[in-house]
Amino acid sequence: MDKQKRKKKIRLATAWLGGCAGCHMSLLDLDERLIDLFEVVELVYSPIADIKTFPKAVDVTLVEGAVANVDHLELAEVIRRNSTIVVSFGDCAVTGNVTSLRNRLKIDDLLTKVYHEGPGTAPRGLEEDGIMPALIPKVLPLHQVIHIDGYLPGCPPEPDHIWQAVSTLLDGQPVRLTQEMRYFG
Amino acid sequence: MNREELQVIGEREREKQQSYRCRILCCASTPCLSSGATAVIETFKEVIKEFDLEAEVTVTSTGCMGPCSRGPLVTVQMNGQQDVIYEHVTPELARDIALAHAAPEAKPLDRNVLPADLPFFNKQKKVVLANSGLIDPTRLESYVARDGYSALAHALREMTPTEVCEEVIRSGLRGRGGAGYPAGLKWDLVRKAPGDKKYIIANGDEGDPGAYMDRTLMESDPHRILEGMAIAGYAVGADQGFVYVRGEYPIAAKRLENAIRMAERRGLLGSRVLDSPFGFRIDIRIGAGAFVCGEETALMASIMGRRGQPWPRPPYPAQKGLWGLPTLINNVETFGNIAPIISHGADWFGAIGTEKSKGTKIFALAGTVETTGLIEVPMGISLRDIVFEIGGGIPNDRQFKAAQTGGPSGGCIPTDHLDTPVDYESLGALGSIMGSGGLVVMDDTSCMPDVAKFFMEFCMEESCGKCVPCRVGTVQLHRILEHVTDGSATLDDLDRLEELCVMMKETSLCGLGQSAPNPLLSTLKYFREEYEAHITNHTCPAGKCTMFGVPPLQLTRDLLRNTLQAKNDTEVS
Amino acid sequence: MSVVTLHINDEIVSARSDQKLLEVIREQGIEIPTLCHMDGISELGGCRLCLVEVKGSNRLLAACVTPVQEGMSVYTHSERLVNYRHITMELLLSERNHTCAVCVMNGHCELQYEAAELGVDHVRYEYMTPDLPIDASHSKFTLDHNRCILCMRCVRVCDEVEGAHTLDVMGRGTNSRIITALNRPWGDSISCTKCGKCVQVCPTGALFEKGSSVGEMEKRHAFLSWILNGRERKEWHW
Amino acid sequence: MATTSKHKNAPAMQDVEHADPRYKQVDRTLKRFRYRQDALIEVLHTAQESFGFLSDELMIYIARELKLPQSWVYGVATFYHFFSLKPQGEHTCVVCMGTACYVKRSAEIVARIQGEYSIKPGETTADGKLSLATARCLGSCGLAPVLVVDNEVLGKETPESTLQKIREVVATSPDHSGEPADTVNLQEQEEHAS
Repeated sequence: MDKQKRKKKIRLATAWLGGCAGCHMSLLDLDERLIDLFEVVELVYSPIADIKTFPKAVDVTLVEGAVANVDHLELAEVIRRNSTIVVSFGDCAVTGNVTSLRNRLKIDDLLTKVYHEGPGTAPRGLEEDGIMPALIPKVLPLHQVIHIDGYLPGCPPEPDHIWQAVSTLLDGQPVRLTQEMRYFG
Repeated sequence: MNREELQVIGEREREKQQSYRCRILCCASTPCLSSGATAVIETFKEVIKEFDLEAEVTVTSTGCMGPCSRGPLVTVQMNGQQDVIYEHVTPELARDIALAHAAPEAKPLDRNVLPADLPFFNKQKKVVLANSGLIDPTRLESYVARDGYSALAHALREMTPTEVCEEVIRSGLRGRGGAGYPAGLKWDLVRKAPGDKKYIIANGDEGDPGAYMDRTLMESDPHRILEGMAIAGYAVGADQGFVYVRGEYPIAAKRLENAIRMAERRGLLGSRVLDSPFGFRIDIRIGAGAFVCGEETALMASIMGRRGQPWPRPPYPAQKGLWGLPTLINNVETFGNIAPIISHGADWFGAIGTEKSKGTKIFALAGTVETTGLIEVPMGISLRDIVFEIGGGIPNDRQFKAAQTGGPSGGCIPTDHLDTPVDYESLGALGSIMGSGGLVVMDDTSCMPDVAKFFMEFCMEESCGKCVPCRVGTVQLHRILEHVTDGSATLDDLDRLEELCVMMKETSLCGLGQSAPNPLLSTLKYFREEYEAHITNHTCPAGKCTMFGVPPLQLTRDLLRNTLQAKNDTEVS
Repeated sequence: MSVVTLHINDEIVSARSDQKLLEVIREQGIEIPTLCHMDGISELGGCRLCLVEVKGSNRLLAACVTPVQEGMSVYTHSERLVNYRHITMELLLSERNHTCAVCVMNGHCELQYEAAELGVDHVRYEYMTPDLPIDASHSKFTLDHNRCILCMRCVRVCDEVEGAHTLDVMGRGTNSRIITALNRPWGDSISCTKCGKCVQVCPTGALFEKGSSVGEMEKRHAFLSWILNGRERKEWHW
Repeated sequence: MATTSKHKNAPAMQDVEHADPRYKQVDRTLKRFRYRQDALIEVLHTAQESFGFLSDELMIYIARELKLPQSWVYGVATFYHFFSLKPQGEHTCVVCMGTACYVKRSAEIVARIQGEYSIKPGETTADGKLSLATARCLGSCGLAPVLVVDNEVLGKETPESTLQKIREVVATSPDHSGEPADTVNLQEQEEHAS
């Protein structure tokens, strides 16, 4: 990255839908490279920053996790509207992965099992109160909901792969991964 | 039995027929049986007995006469008079018919008579079905009386195997199973294949929904197929044949079995055919309900008692077929053409049809058309003639929309191309195929994406599962079509649909997968605006599909809105 | 055995006349993906990944089953082929539940490898997510239908090399499933010799040894050529 | 082979096969084809005709007689639509879903039956009274839409007429002496006709 040439910092966002946050952990594992990164980017939205609403005019957004409920659906749309480049970040966003393992179950059965039969039983009606966002019938990979510009598979993607993808993106190139970098899982 | 004895049998049978003043022929193939032909035949027999007409009037159960939707059908032949065909015959009517024709001054009834100049009959040319509806398929003599087995006798005595092959090549006969490979070339390949054990297979596994030509042929004139197979056996040097009959056709199987038994008893099949050194046996194999077994390698797997999965070609069956031995496999209709070709010569046959598609083709005309049934037409006839002349047009004042040929492997042909001549090349150019001969006419109440979905579902359920493009491709295509017909698809889906279709056509292992996208591609080509109406306007122009009106994701968003509303309400209260 | 010459990607190559195209292509160091093919067992021709273009033939041919011919001209990586392989891989991934992250074969899986090799970084088709069982009744091995790609290697090796024919496939189309005996639990099978050949040849995590966890299962194919060579040369007859 | 039946997992076959005369019909077909393995489909046809469906015991028996692996027999039996591994209901209704019938809206007939009896095609009602099936063209396209209720072929049907017919048929008590007097089997019709 050619830091000197850039006048304005690139507006970067990361979002967290239906996933385990592992991809964000992997992002943090960039370690000292994070310092290089933040010399050229400004983090405008992220689960690791305390910003409540998704801002406008974002250059690049990395989205972790699959679309599992109506909140995700709404956020995904906002992200698409407000970002120039959206990257599916990690296997859950790319394939549905572990999040989508519930696709074989009926939602009602699932909620009953989790909230009413397990330890720490929640009061019946919790999910109907509208406190919990409604689950969509099937967990979807992100590209089946919004248009995606790049894919970064891996569970989680290795920090090196993230670095590779992010640095090419910041150079204005499309995400292009070598064979060993595009493994699922 | 030798050739002379054969002629004597034929002569005697003809004399016997002439001795009756009145011959009543009743159609006893499946469609007429299911509309009550049995009771009609019984009535005729009763009346004859009641009025002591045994010496003058005879009743015969025959094969198909053609216009099945008008069944049960009855033909009355009187010496020196034109045949009269009655439609929708009930037992009551049968009684009247018998009495009217048996009377000394016989006069046909004025009810339920099909006019002799009906375009349904005039526009047809019967070669393969020449005997259908005129002979009793359960009696060998009936077939012999119409020169049956004379072609076999001729071939055995006057021709060498090479000459038989050459005659078939010269006739220009092409496979009637769908692909239209020149039959003679195939025969020659098998003849030249090394080895002294070879097989003949007649493919009667007619799986196309909406097609029943092969069944009718097997039911109406089983000996014709056996004779064709025996000639083929002689030509290629095979001594064993199999007829593979679709499991849904019990009557066809039974009549074939009966025919084989009779032919064997008379020495027309067996170790010495017509007292010649040539020996040929035929066995029947009953299918068990798998469309893919119409594909020749899958069919052979099924004959060998295995899962009906195709295997990659080459090697072709002509080199390595049943049990690894050279095998000639043709459709039953192809075999039905052989005896006339040998009897009348290749030139006679070549004069019928078009330059590249010789002879006639049998079609099962079905769908929304006035007269449905079985027709045999010269190749090159226009679709318009078939639909509007022979079929009598579209009933209920509706509009013609498309003609579907070739079943799940074929395509839909729109109004603009109604004047296309029906031959292998022209149909191929339109993205359809001749196929085995199903022809389903659709009026404007048919929704094309829905029709495409119907065929894709068929292919999905019939895919054997061996190769990936067909096994998964059909499922994915069907899924996308479901989205189209419920209004939740996007225009991107259309591109994906097309791309996947082309990929499946080129990469699938066998004919099923390679042709499965045809109905979809052809409807997409000619009725794209209908697809787009489903996608962009969420409406079905034909009024067939139930639409969500909005994509499911949108629905989910509405759910979200309600949820948010509920959230706000709670906060307020 | 006579020798034939042919062109592969415009290079002149010679081959024995009894060879299949795939073998010759691989001898040239050209990588061509396969999933159902395996040296030592019969060919299936089902995965359609090794399709090649042959000049003069309007159909694409599976290299694993196509015999070489004098003078044939073969192309292995045309744009069309690359695209079709890509789609085939997407179709395979969409058919069942290939969740790599929680698979015993993660990191050693042939399907995963070929997907990466073919540049499949996402699947454009809808995931079918069928509800498939796992048969863990066997004392040593587990059969997880969710990972199965129906390559039939296990069926073929069980029949042709082990000679037990415990495994076969039931149903048809996308509902096909590997079965043991009359679709009964594998552990109840009386014909299974517990040799584990099926497990070792399975390209994915559909068949694995009990006790292996995520990413721990690795498969060894070498035994196959060892057995077959031994049989062919009758090395152990003394 | 004897060891097979001694094994704890295989049912005791010896008793079953001799007690049940229907095995004799299967044996006849086996003999006719000289126990050739490639006669498997023919044998399964006979077995299904005699027993109405292919039970595990029956398939084990056939596998043993033809010296075929059990998985092979099961694979073939499940590949073909004709073979049923479950007993059928007392009454059957087969709706043709061929192109001609589909164009004439046979799908609506299926949907109505599905709604009334809550069974999908290929299923039998919980009380075992009715099995619903669909067929790929019964070859009577001229009479579309066509259905077969207990071997009786009915043409030009509507959802209402079909439901009425089924209600009538299901209401009749099962007649174990054979088919109800008014049903005419196609095969029998054929015999009459010729």
